[in-house]
Amino acid sequence: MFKILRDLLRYNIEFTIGFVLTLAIFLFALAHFWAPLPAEAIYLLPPDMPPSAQYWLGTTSRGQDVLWQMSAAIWNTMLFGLTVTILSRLLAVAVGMLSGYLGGKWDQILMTINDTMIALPNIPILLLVYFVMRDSMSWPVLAATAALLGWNYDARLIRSVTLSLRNREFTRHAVFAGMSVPQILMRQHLPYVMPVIFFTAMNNLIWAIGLEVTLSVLGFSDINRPTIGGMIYWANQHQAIIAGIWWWIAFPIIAIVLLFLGLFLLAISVNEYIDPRSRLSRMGA
Amino acid sequence: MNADVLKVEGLKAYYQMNYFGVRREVRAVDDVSLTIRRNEIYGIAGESSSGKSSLIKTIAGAITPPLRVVDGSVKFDFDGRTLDVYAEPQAMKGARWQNLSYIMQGSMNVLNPVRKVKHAFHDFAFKHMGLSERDFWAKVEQHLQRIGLDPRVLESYPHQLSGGMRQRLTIALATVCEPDFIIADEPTTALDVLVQQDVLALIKDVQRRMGASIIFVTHDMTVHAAIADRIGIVYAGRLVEEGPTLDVFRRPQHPYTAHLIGSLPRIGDSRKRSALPGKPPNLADPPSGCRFHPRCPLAIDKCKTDNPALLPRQTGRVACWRAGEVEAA
Amino acid sequence: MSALLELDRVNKDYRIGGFLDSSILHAVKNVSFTLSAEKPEIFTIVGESGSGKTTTARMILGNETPTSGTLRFMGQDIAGIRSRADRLKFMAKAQPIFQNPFEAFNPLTTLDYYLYSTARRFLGIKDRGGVEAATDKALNHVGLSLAEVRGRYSHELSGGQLQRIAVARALIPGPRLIVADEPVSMVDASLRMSIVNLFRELRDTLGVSIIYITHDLSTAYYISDRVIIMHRGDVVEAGDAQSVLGNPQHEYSRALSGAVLPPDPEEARQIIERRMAGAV
Amino acid sequence: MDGFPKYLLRRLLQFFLVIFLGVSGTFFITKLSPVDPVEQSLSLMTNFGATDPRAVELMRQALAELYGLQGSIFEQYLAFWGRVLRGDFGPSLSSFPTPVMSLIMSALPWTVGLLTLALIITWTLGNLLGALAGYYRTNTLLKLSGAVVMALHPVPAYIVGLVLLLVFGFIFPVLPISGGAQMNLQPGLSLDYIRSLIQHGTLPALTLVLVGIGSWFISMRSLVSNIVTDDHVVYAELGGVSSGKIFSQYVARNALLPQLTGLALSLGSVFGGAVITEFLYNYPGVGRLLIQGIYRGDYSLVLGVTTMSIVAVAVAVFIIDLIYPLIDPRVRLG
Amino acid sequence: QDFIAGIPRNEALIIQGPAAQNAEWFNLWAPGGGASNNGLQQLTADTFWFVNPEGTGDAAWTNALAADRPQYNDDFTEMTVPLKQGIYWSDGVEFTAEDVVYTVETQIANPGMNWSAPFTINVDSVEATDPYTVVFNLKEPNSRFHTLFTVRWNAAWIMPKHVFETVDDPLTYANNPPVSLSAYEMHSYDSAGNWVIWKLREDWERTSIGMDLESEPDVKYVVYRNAGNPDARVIEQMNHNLDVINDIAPEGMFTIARDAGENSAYWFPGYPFAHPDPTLPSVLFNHQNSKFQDKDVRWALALMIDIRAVAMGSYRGAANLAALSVPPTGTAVVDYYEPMQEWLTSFEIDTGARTIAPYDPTVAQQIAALVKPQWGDDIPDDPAQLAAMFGHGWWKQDIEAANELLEKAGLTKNGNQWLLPDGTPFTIRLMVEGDAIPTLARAGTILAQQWSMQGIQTTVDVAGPTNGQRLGAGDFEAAVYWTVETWGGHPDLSFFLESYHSDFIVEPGAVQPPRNLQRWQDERLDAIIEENRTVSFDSPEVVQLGMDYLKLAVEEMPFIPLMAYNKFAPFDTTYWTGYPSAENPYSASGPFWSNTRYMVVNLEANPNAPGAQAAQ
Ligand SMILES: Nc1ncnc2c1ncn2[C@@H]1O[C@H](COP(=O)(O)OP(=O)(O)OP(=O)(O)O)[C@@H](O)[C@H]1O
Ligand SMILES: Nc1ncnc2c1ncn2[C@@H]1O[C@H](COP(=O)(O)OP(=O)(O)OP(=O)(O)O)[C@@H](O)[C@H]1O
Ligand SMILES: [Mg+2]
Ligand SMILES: [Mg+2]
Ligand code: NI
Repeated sequence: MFKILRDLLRYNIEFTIGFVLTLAIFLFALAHFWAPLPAEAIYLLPPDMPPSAQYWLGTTSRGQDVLWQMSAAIWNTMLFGLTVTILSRLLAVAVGMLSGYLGGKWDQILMTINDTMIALPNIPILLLVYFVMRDSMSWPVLAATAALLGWNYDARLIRSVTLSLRNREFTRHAVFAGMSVPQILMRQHLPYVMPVIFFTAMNNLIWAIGLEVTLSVLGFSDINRPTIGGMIYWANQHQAIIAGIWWWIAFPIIAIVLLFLGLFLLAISVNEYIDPRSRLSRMGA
Repeated sequence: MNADVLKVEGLKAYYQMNYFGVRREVRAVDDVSLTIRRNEIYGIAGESSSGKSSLIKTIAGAITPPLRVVDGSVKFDFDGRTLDVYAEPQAMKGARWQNLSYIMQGSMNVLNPVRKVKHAFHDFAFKHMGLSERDFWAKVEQHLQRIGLDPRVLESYPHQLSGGMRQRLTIALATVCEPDFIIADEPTTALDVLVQQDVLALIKDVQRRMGASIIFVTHDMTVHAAIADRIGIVYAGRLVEEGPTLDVFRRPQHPYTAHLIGSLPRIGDSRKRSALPGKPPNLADPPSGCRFHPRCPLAIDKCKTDNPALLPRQTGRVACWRAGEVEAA
Repeated sequence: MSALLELDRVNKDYRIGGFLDSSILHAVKNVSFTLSAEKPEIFTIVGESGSGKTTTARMILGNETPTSGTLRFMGQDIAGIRSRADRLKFMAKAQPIFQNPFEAFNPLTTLDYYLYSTARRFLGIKDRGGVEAATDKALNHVGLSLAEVRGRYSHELSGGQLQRIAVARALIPGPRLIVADEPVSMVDASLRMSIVNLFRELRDTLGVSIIYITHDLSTAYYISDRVIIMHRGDVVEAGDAQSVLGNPQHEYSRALSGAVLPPDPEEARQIIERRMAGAV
Repeated sequence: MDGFPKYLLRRLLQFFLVIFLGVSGTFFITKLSPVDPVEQSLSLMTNFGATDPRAVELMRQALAELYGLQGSIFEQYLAFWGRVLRGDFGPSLSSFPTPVMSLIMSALPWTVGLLTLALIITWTLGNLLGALAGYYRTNTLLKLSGAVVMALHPVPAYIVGLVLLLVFGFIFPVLPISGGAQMNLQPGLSLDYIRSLIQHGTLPALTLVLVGIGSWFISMRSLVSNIVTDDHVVYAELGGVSSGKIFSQYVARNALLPQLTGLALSLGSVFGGAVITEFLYNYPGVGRLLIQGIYRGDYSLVLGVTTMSIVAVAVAVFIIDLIYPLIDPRVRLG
Repeated sequence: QDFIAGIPRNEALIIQGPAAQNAEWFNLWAPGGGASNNGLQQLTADTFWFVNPEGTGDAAWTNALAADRPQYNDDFTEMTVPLKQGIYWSDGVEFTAEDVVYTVETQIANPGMNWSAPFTINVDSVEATDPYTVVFNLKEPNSRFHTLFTVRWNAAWIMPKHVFETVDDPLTYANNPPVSLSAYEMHSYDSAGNWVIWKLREDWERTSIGMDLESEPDVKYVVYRNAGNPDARVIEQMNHNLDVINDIAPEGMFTIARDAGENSAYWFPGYPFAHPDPTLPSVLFNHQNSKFQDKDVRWALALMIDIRAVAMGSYRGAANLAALSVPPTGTAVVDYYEPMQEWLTSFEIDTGARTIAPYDPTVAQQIAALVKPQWGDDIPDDPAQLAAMFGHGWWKQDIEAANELLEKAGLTKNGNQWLLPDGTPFTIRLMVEGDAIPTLARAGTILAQQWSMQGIQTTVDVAGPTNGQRLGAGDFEAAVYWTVETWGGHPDLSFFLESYHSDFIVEPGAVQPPRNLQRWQDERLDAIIEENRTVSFDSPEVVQLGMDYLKLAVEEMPFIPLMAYNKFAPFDTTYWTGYPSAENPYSASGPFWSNTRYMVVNLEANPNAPGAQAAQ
């Protein structure tokens, strides 16, 4: 594992850039644990200070240091986004692979559920769930709900990959080698599905972050927890863009863009690494 | 006019991989020289993975990384115009399909699955023929008919056609411009014997009518027997023997060739035939000296250290320290 | 005499086409034959492309259910095998070998995984040592050893080696029947011989019956005990190899054996010349 | 019965099942929600005026009766389906007694117009750029535009919209920033009205395009980079086919087919509206209607909009499933 | 190109309105959710009386359709209303007492209509004794019956009998186009709900508002347009496309003042700009929650608050503080705040360890000092002026006293965490609405921080659209919301106080009628309410009873009043001048309030407006 990482870093410039970007942002986000002031604290600093030597990224209209707000916000938003992504990937992989491999009745049942989920409009459902849950709508619950809404299209993609794998000779061979369905799916098919998982994970992560922001903008967020959406929400409440407090919004967005680019570069290079086609052609048969 | 259409000299093409710290070099084509004459069918035979396809791809200028030409040259001579495949890529591009066409390995899959067959003809051939649309299609239909295909196949999608039909179509596509030179990789593998025969007859017929030269690869010795004028035997990336088909079959000079010919079964003859002992050589780390020596029944110490050159012998050429001592089994 | 495998008027229809132009394709029509349990043999199915060879093989392996007719393996109706336990029992006795050795192994899985998995599941061996011993024994049958295979991936071995590993894997559960669908069509003549010779050996030393599917009539002649020739789903001719291939009766069989190119340039050339004069 | 009719029947069954499950799910979620439409109307009526507690109680009863919210949840559920099957979503609760259908119908043209246009532009542009970037990997200009698209991709729609609003509404006030058309302009096919529609639609559409282009770009790029190594592409290159032709006919064309499914799905979801963009630009579409409905506890309206959206997506998926074999000759229905 | 097709910009007043969901609906008497706030009630509806929430004394009262103040009999079972003559509906039909009778009777007959319930409960019969006199016979004595017809925000509007008579069901009738009883009538509307345009009636003089005017109003058209989100509103005003903004964040207001100061006007000419609504944002405690049943706990929480920080955080200091439980606006300032300063200053509480006087009358000066660096000259030095801007005073933050109070109430401190008498940690979930009332959400976060810092872990809970519901059902621990609203222009507190009677308090979980959302219950309070019912609306005793209530509320601290609900409502003066202000509070500024009509007819065209010269 460590050797792979070292090789990737040494021989793949895309991976290196992606790795450095992601790591930098991760460390930056991690730093909030050592922030000088608690992230929720307000009005402890002079508000509306533009970026300066003292406040590198300025302060918000709520008297918070944008730098440390961002640090905590990225952490929380990523936590949310990754939770959604991982949960929904698990669902998508499980449903997509089972559906594609088992076929027949199972396929029909699973795909009907899947299509139903595709057809459900996300935002209204989320808002309704939000209403239903009220106080108990903590971020993990929200993440779980979002994950439930965010796996379906990808499950279809995964299904189509599995469907084509199902008739490959090595799958039949595996059956006659006595492998069980989980063994076949996990060991034989998963590596082929991996690129799809990686790719959709990127989009899903962005979708989840977007969802968090959307809900926040619409006023549905836990305002006690700094998140990217929360920062935008508060900036919005203080009409920061109009009032010229651009640093309140610009820096978090830049951070998100950098993080995304980092993750994207990581995803494509890791993808190349695990994609059997390109790896085989590069490694030679 | 030069009698040789193709001149390959000292060609070395390696799969060079340097990925994630793993360095590998597969010497798939290692110092191959050969010439092909006008109006000749030249067959290349050899073991699986011996580098046949790599050689022919290199000749066709159809290489993609990691395959790289390390040394040597490939020169065509079309109507007195010499064309170096690797020195003049632009001119090469212009010559494609006009002078030189290619039938890829697995040609069942080379047609765009979502477009009708006719578009392939238009894309590949139209600009070379200098004809009006109408004349062009008339010509194409005529050509298809001549090789036994109903012109209606033009309106089909590839998947609607059987493997044999698709194989014929690619042959039609490769020959419709009447090129001087055709390169074919396993044009008949995976066809059943009846269709295979048709296709071979077709290739031979087309070649004869157009006076074209063909270089083709297959591991199926009977196919070589049927249509090749000369054959070259490849072992572990090297040309080990070359000569007129009949001579090679009747009097193989190289022990590997001898084995290859000898292992062919035949209906009505169920004597036991043995397979080559040992493992195929690893092209990333080929054996020293003569690459065949670990499996060679005649190997002597010299074979282990010294690499025999491909030297003229009677009607052909052979690379073996003990050439001529083999008896066809 | 009890039967190892018995096909009784087996039919398989496929529905093909799409939207508006669907039609029925009779892939296999009324195929019947029996393999004896006492006398292991190499039973060859030859025929042109699309004649139903693979479909027949798939039905024998229980991967496809016949539209009508019955297939019995050691007295049991193959189509009636439902539960996983029964299926495993069946698979222990009937094993396949696939056409393309490179395709038959997942390039991302080590080869030994297939072997170990087979040993564990079908022999019920749990401890690693036992599994390895069983695997090694099977590999020895095909002239390989575990040491050569352990931890390696398919792209690290030659096609012939892979095909032999596939055979070794099929041998682990101690099958009575091996169904080999075009096991040699992708490899060169020499490798072809090594695999075909191996089949012969298996029949003789281990008493395994082999259904050998090919379109290569020369090797069919070379190793078969019995042959059937299929044409568009029908069995057009059946009998012992020498007589069916050496002296075909049916028009199609004759055409087929007539089309076989002999490994001799002069004869082969004549056939092609004839063909050119005739058909093209 | 078998073959295509059988397939059609099975597919049709699934189609109805999807709608049934989706709509039922939404129905029960709305019923679980604590926002009570009667209380919402009541608070609107009493917020600034009469609050005699006895009167409030009386009003509560009257409204409950008026809105027809009596009966067990199951009875309401049956009644709901009874109406829906007749193409009627009942009266809106926040705009009683106006039928939900007429509210949706007046919002739908706006949303569908804006979103369809934006979607088609997004899809075309995203796929074109993605395909070009996947095929001509070394072109600097394409790399650059790819980078821009990728950088825009993670930026939330709200921010993109806000920045556009600021730039084109304030810094260079060249475009209207609110509403669907100029005030007091007679709707119709007049030049003025159409120009006004375009002007008002530009910023929302641009927002949608900028936000949406990224995911098409990414998926197209990866599809294309898989296809360029396919045999038929390699062969066309060897055949001396011009690179423009290879790009359009051998690469992009094949890669586009799977993207059509995505397009169909997105077209279906057009009926759900673009909440954030409509919200930001005050665009009188379904998204805004829906949010209002949710806020006011108008579950008839929410159910109406979601049902429309669910049906639209289901229809889109159904249609694309049916016609896919016609578009992609490789696929056959089984 | 005109901003509004076909309407000269300098004849139109553009006001921020809400988006109408049901734009085709103009029936003001049925809950149709139509364009009622888009000018319909502000510009076309009329009823007997108006109270100017900003006014004081008699000047705050306007007789609209009624010719005189309400006349009750002695036991308040009969109310007689003389009507003005010469008032016509916009379709030319004369307005008479029959319209009033019809309005009441129709609504009683149709439960579900907006004023049906209060009529049903109160009115035994109503008759027109002559075309210009209406007599209401009440089912039981009610000294405040006339308030049903008295507009603060809205009231029971009179229906056009001749129109509704002809329809089958007044509940499902869209009333489109509406006939108008006031000076403006409908011109056109957007079926997508984004705007409605009203135009001055030809016969504007034949309306209650018109007949008092000296000259024809300058504003010929009133455009209610939904101008989008707060940022868009600011942009639109700076682009001169929106004359009246209803409400934006303080920062938006500051931006306008900074970037467009020369052509905008505000309630105060400079900082703090804002107009205080007669509503009172407070911290509500759910009295049915055991945590808050001890008044010492409530007082402790109040004393933990540094109100300056709350003012800074929620309103950037631009808050009008309220120590008393009525909004410090309109007449409440002269009737209650000023007279009660002395009492407040001497008010003492017993912390268990000592008695303290918690009131700090200098808070206004302190806040002024805080904002002075930024706003400089806008901030006067005169304490009286400062009191008008920032309020009179508030409770001084006194952590020590708060701790003593908590200990007195049986709480204990464990490290930096207060424990309830039962040993569990004292935590608070503080509910705020969030998006629709952003300043209160902002206040909530600061309160939460202050309490948390003192060892009472407080989290802010954004309820959004469920806020009203949850407040009503008592599904909250504490909340920041307004629970007290007054006439503004009249000292009578029955407007909210009536519903504070303990008779109306419901079980936990059941829906509490509006106003007493904290479910405060006190016999002394009931006594005050009952007495207030028996005195007449204009009686001087009303103020005395009001003070009794205020003192009780200070003592009990049932909820912590914070400040008036300050609204930032900037006006664009490019086209119109003469907007109401603190100097000249002839009308409230909120464009949703029906009083806005007085502003509309009093605006003057700006002679320097673009295109104004050309038009002359
Ligand atoms: N893309 C590749 N990357 C690395 N090594 C390769 C690649 N393609 C082929 N090789 C290696 O190059 C050698 C020659 O392969 P080639 O395909 O030329 O053989 P061949 O003689 O055509 O075999 P076959 O009869 O199986 O077609 C083999 O060892 C093969 O493993
Ligand atoms: N799953 C299927 N659905 C529809 N048709 C099928 C299916 N499988 C096979 N067929 C058709 O059935 C016929 C027999 O196919 P089969 O694969 O058994 O032939 P084969 O003799 O093995 O041919 P080959 O030599 O090409 O492998 C063919 O026409 C084939 O197209
Ligand atoms: Mg090859
Ligand atoms: Mg087959
Ligand atoms: Ni073959």
